[in-house]
Amino acid sequence: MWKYILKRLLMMIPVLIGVTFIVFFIMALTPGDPAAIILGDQASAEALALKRIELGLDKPIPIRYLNYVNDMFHGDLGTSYKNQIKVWDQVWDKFPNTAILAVAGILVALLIGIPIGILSAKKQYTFMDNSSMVLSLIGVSMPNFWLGLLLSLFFALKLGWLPSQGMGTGFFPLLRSLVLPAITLGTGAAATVVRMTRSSMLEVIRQDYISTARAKGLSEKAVTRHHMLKNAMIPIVTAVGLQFGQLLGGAMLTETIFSWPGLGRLMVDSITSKDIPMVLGAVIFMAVMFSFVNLLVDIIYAFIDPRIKSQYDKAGVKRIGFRKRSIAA
Amino acid sequence: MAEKQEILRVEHLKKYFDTPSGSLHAVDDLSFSINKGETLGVVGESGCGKSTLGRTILRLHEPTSGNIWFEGREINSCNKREMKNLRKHMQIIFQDPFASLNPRMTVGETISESLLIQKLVGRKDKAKLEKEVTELMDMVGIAPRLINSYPHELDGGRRQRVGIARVLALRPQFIVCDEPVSALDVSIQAQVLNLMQDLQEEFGFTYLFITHDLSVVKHLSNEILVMYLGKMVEKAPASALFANPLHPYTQALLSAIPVPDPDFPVSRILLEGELTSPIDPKPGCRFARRCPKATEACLKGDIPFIEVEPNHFAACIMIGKT
Amino acid sequence: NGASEASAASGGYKDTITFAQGADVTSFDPHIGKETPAVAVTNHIYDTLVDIDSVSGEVVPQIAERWEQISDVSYRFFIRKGLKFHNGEDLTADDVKFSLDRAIASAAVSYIVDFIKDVKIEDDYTVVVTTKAPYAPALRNLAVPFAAIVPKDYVEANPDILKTKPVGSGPYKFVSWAQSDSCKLEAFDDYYAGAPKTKYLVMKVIPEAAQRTIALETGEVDLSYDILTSDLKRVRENEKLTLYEAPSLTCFYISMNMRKKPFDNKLVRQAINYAIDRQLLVDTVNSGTGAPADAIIAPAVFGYYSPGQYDYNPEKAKKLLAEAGYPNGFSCSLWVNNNQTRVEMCQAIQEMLREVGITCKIEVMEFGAFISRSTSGEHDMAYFGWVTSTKDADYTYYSLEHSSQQGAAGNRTFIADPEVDRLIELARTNTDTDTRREAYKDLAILLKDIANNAPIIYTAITAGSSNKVENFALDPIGYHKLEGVTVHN
Amino acid sequence: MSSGPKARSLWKETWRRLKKNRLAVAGMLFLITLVLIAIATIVIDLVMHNAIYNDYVIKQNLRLRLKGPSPEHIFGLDEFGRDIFLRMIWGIRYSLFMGTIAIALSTIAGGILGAIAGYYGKATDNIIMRFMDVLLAIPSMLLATAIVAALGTSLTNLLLAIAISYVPTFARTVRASVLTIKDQEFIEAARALGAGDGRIIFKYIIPNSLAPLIVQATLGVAGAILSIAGLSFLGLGIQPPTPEWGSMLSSARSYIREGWHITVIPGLGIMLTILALNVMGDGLRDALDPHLKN
Amino acid sequence: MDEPLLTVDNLTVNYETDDGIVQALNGVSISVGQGETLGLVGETGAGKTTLARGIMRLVPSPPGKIKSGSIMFEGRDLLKLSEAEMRTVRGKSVSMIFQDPMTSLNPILSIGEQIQEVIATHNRELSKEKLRKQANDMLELVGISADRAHEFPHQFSGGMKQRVIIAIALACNPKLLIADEPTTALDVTIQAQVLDMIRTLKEKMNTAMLLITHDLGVVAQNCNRVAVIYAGEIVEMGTIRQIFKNPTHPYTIGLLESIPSLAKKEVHRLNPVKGMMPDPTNLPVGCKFNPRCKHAFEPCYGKVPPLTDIGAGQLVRCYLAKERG
Ligand SMILES: Nc1ncnc2c1ncn2[C@@H]1O[C@H](COP(=O)(O)OP(=O)(O)OP(=O)(O)O)[C@@H](O)[C@H]1O
Ligand SMILES: Nc1ncnc2c1ncn2[C@@H]1O[C@H](COP(=O)(O)OP(=O)(O)OP(=O)(O)O)[C@@H](O)[C@H]1O
Ligand SMILES: [Mg+2]
Ligand SMILES: [Mg+2]
Repeated sequence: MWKYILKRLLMMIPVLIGVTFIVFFIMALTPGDPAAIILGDQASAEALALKRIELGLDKPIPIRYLNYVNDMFHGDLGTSYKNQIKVWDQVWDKFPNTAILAVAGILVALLIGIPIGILSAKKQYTFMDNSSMVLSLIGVSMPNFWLGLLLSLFFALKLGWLPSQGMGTGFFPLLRSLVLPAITLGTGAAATVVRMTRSSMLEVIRQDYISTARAKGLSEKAVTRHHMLKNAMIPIVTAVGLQFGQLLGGAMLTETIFSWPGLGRLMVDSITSKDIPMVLGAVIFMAVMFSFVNLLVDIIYAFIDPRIKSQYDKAGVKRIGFRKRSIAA
Repeated sequence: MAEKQEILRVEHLKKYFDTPSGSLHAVDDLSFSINKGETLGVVGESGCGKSTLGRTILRLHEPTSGNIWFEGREINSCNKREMKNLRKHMQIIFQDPFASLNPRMTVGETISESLLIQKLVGRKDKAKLEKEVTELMDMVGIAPRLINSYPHELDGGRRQRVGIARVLALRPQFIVCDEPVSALDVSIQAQVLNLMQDLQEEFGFTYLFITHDLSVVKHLSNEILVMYLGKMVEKAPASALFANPLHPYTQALLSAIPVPDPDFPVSRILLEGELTSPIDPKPGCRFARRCPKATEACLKGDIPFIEVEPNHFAACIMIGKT
Repeated sequence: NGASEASAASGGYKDTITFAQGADVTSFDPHIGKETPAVAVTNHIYDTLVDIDSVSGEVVPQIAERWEQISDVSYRFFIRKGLKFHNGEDLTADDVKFSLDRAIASAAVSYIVDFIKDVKIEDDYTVVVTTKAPYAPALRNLAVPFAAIVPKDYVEANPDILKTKPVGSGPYKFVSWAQSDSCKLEAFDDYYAGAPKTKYLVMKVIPEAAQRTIALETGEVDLSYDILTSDLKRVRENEKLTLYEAPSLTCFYISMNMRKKPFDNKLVRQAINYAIDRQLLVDTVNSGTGAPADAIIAPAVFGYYSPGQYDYNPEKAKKLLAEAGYPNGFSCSLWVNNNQTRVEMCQAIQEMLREVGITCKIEVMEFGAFISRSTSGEHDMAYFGWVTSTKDADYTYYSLEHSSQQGAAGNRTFIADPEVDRLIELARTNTDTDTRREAYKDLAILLKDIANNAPIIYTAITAGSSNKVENFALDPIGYHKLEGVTVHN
Repeated sequence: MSSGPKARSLWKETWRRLKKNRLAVAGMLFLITLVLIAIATIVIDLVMHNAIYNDYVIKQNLRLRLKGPSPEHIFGLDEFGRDIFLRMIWGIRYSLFMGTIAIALSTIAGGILGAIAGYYGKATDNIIMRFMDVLLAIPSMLLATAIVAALGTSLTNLLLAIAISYVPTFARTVRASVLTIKDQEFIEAARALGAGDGRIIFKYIIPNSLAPLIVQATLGVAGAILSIAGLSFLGLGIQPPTPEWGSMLSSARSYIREGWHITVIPGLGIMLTILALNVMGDGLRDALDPHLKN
Repeated sequence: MDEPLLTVDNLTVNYETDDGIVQALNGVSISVGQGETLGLVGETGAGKTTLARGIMRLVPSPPGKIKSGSIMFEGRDLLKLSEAEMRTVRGKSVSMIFQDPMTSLNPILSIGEQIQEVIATHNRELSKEKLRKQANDMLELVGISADRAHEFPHQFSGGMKQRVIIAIALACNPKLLIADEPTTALDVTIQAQVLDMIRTLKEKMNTAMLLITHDLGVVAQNCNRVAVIYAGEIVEMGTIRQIFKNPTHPYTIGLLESIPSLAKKEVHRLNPVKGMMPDPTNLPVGCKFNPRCKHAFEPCYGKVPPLTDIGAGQLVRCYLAKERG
């Protein structure tokens, strides 16, 4: 198991290098001159030229990339073009905020998604099934930013229950300020969780061991809790792992709407100002976060499913990267 | 029986699979031959390498080592095109009649695939194609109205008939039958077995008939090969094998078969344990751990496959000793 | 956080003012962070030699107690004695020289101080600033926040320190910064003009404009800058809130690239000017705030002269186009950076141009790309906004209309007109106010005819606050001083 | 298991099952209506040389901006005084078709990559899938944002960005189904008959992996429409005055409190479309599923 | 014989599906005596599993529906019990083994837990320690070392899994064991082991058994009596010798002639029943076997022939039974 985890962690390195490669080249090919961004529209041509040299922008792109990777391995993610502060410091500062938001979003998704999914599966093809599916789908169907605005208009402005923006300090203020962004972020994922829960419950319900459990004389509640849910969890966990990526993407919008000081906003700001080192830093962190979540998913698997655990124990890395099943939307 | 003519010869055939936990000896050093128009039955427990043997002979798996001659031709050295030609003469019928049919193709399409792939009928020649297909369907006993049906609309017996028709289209000389009836119900199973027998008589097919059910091969085969964990343990003409099984495994196998006759004397040799893993097997007799007659000696060195009686081979060093 | 500490305040006043703005401080180093959102905060941390009174627009003392003009090209400044930086060090002539030199060396802000030839220290509390040539707006430039005075020793020990741990001599000292979220300042008790009335100043970043208004309405913030135009009415009519509005120093205009066809043709440029209904834009897209522009500098700026607006006359525009050889109009592009209001403005202009037959495609781009690509002259037309931060016409005319400033520095119409150059230089080097005014008047009339830029709108500067906020005054420049402001409980 | 003579193709059978799912049928009808309207508008534009487009859809009337619904303008007017109803109608082609085209592109690219990776396995698989892992490690919205920011905002760039960001999802789906299909006996049967790789991939593997792909694509289109709207919010979507729903919603958001119609109409438009795609996708999944297991 | 342990009378079960109503059981009546083994044979889709599930009241619903009939077990009609009462019967008085050992065990619970679960359900007062001990004893009884109780199903081979399932089924000493094709998925040598074990245990505990299979060989060697089911109807029922030595219904005869057997002397050709099972949504009128029967004559197409006793309790559902038997 430990060996497996270690191997997975090592596998992340090439993936991350790939990520930096792609993002670096996308950003480097962007029209627009970072020097002009730093110095603003009134800088002289000489100043711009000097700045470019200072930033190493006079060198060919591949060399710049190699330098970047080299620095990265020395723990240096560079300095922001925009405010000349170490990227690492800024990203590290924002990272927990996004993590909190994303985890809260996932929790919302699970809290909404799993009960509805179970209900839906147990009452397949009934009115209950249909209406709960539609209800949960409405969440995923609304553009994230619109939902956020509506929520804050209603709950913050109209009812005055919750803050409309910002991240509170201290436990309860934080919790209060987390509610609306987490709902905004989580409802999208909720629909996927509902869907996965429903279909994997349906799958499990058909299994012989459920019949066996019933034949033992177990009550329906015990059958559901003991035999169905845990088995049905496996694909749900997968879905959650993948949703996490979607969620990180959605964080860009949610964080902007709710002035949440996270990586997503940092990303948006940096992309629009072509702050390459910042973008790279933020993307790397998000990718790491995503990879960790997927590793976590695989570890959780092992706890849920002993077959997988023994697979890890035996084979070390056989399946790397992400899960087989993937879900859009 | 007329003069015997060898159609397939297999020598020292090995097929090992690389698995995460080690090298899996699925087929380990098999040698035998089959005569034209005859049936060689291959029996053994699940996982002993029967299917692998069949597939390796057809080069659906590349053998790890060993040689296969088909009509005097070494087929391991054939290139792609030669292999494609050879496939006209060597075919396979699979166990699971549902899994072996493309669910997105109708009965007609499935059967014509054979003709089209091997270019026995031109793609343009719709009329001829249809004629051939209906003829084949008739031969295997599928009503012509089913020509546009999809596999999921057919029952198991009919599906297997489609599988047979697909092979029959090529009129191959040699057919590997990989448990063709084990997924079918008894009455259907008998129908299909009869069909296969009829076709053999009509076209002179040679069968390598894989099964785990000894009673099925008994009335079909000329010779029977018993496998255990990738190894041959016994080979004999059918009647000799049933009359006088030599290897302890064969004996146990025979005794375990439930006979549909309440008066049949049951003298069961109950084996302890089950088939073990074929991954990196230890030297010596692979059956030794379950064998009621095993001794220390069985675990040492290779066990020779010896001709105990004329044409009756067995791989057991204890034969005659107890 | 700030708001929660409010209850601790005494005398019915809160101890914290919380204000919201759309973007974060880019850098606390005054010689780097020159964007309005940055200055809105750092303005309270640093002082400059002199200041401009937000009401009268006159130059008034700040660090320099008084000054004298020794010659056409040199000024002597007498520094207040006993001034302290937030870290306890004394502010002396050394710091002034160091700071001005540092500003000149900073690529980001040097344009504002590079008229200076050198800074000489006469004694601990006297410096002499010599300019390269006679330069009329010198004092106003020195009042710009990017000419801030910073502590020499502190900065020399670590040149990057101001970016995150600023120390100045202003009314508030830096406490903490949660990047892209908020920052907190605390009153500086030793401030020469007396400590500010409210103990803490908290700036909150709320990028989404609609959310800023909501935060104001829910009381999450006391003060919010740049109210969304569509929210102005709402704030004005809300009896718990006060709306502040003032003409700004900003003009929005369309620059036409005179190097490209058909904008090399004066008639075309004039036609475009005639085709735009400025009043309608003000009334609708801008919700009635601001005013139609007739020149590229705002009325509050020294040197402003109204040459008279191009009236809205599509028929005339069509006629001019026909005269110029484009009876069926033409196609072109209009560039704008990705700012919602600006894009909306361009969309409306796009439609107005379509009515006189000009098909123009809007290309929205990110600010960096917008600046650098328009600098190299790739654009046909581009929509810009310009703040005359010094409140002196030279700042704008020199950058935007002088032939030496083509491309890089701001002349994005690529105008190179000897008469224009002459008038700009005349006003720049002459210190006589009347002569300067006269020159700028001629210039305004001339530029209206050349029509290289189509001035569109003078925006208003807006802010909203809760009624509990007292003594808040807008500064047309866009960043407001809060040291006198108090908030009722 | 029925053994009757009724020759029903799998697609017909799927349709028969789908028909039973009222929700899915409603979704499908909604989408078909949208498509028909979109086609009608395209034809109208061709016939009338964009007259309606120029004179109503993008024509502004600033003096009437933000006016609420009235008999002449059933959905009211937007922030430039344009008729929201007409803009919605004319915008279908952008919202729906762009999502569809983007997903079609990534389905093809991802499908081919996934099929190759799954079919050939070993090194090929490794190279392709490691590359996909890299793409997948970057959240798709983020990737799309970076690409549009880099290439600039244009219709094609937007399509490309969305398409690229969805490629790994499709590659994975197809690879997974190819992996399960390629070891099935009917593939081996075809190989035993002497069928070549091409024939096996195109006649055997692709038709059989189509079902999950179709479901995935349907849901993908929904995701793409949302992504486009999200990009609009960031100012990287389709540029004005094109009446794309996402950009309509995003530019209307400053006026969210001016009148309900201005955001609710485009918002509902997007929502219903995505809802329709989702229920249809779910319906298809249910309808297609049983066959592969039976 | 005294009162049988289980008497199923006229049980009718339908599945209401998209394709129509599947008439899975059409008035099935069987009985199992104390300690007796009744074999139930028939082809795929004949309704064997439905009958087993019906007795347990575990017919999946929807789509399944028990239309009519009664199931008398120890003097009570199981169909009239409440769901809670029924739960006390399941696993305790009547237990069931499903066909496929690979999927009948929950993959994520250890086998020990799965055995304990059934014991705990029916003996709520037992301490944890006692539970564990009982479960381990059960495991040892089926020949698996108690040390392996904490292991998971995937760590066992098919035969061992089936033995675990048997341990679960017998853990509460049921009166009746319903075994639905318990060895179909296993190899012959393993099948022999498992069947042998079931037989020994059931004799030891005096458990009656309903053994469902399609393998006549298994029936011949394990049962006292046999019922042959065809298209949801019992077509013939009798003692093992009656059925094998004097098969009377044409279907039973056909079935016996279909199987290649080691016992028979060289037969060159098998002699199977022609045709296939009828479509269960559209069963033939009259005798359900009439399309495949070579003796079918007019009455066979009219009313369903009754089960007639042709002597010594051998029941046959055929108009020609008397003459042929
Ligand atoms: N492609 C493969 N890769 C790895 N191992 C394989 C592969 N195919 C078969 N094996 C292994 O080889 C051994 C022999 O398998 P094979 O399918 O030939 O057995 P079999 O005798 O046909 O069994 P059955 O009766 O279950 O069909 C088994 O242990 C199996 O797990
Ligand atoms: N859940 C279900 N829904 C619909 N029809 C069903 C269902 N379960 C069984 N049937 C149908 O009921 C009939 C009897 O099925 P049953 O499973 O009892 O047969 P069986 O004799 O156990 O067959 P097998 O030997 O294949 O296990 C069949 O026609 C089958 O298709
Ligand atoms: Mg096999
Ligand atoms: Mg069954």
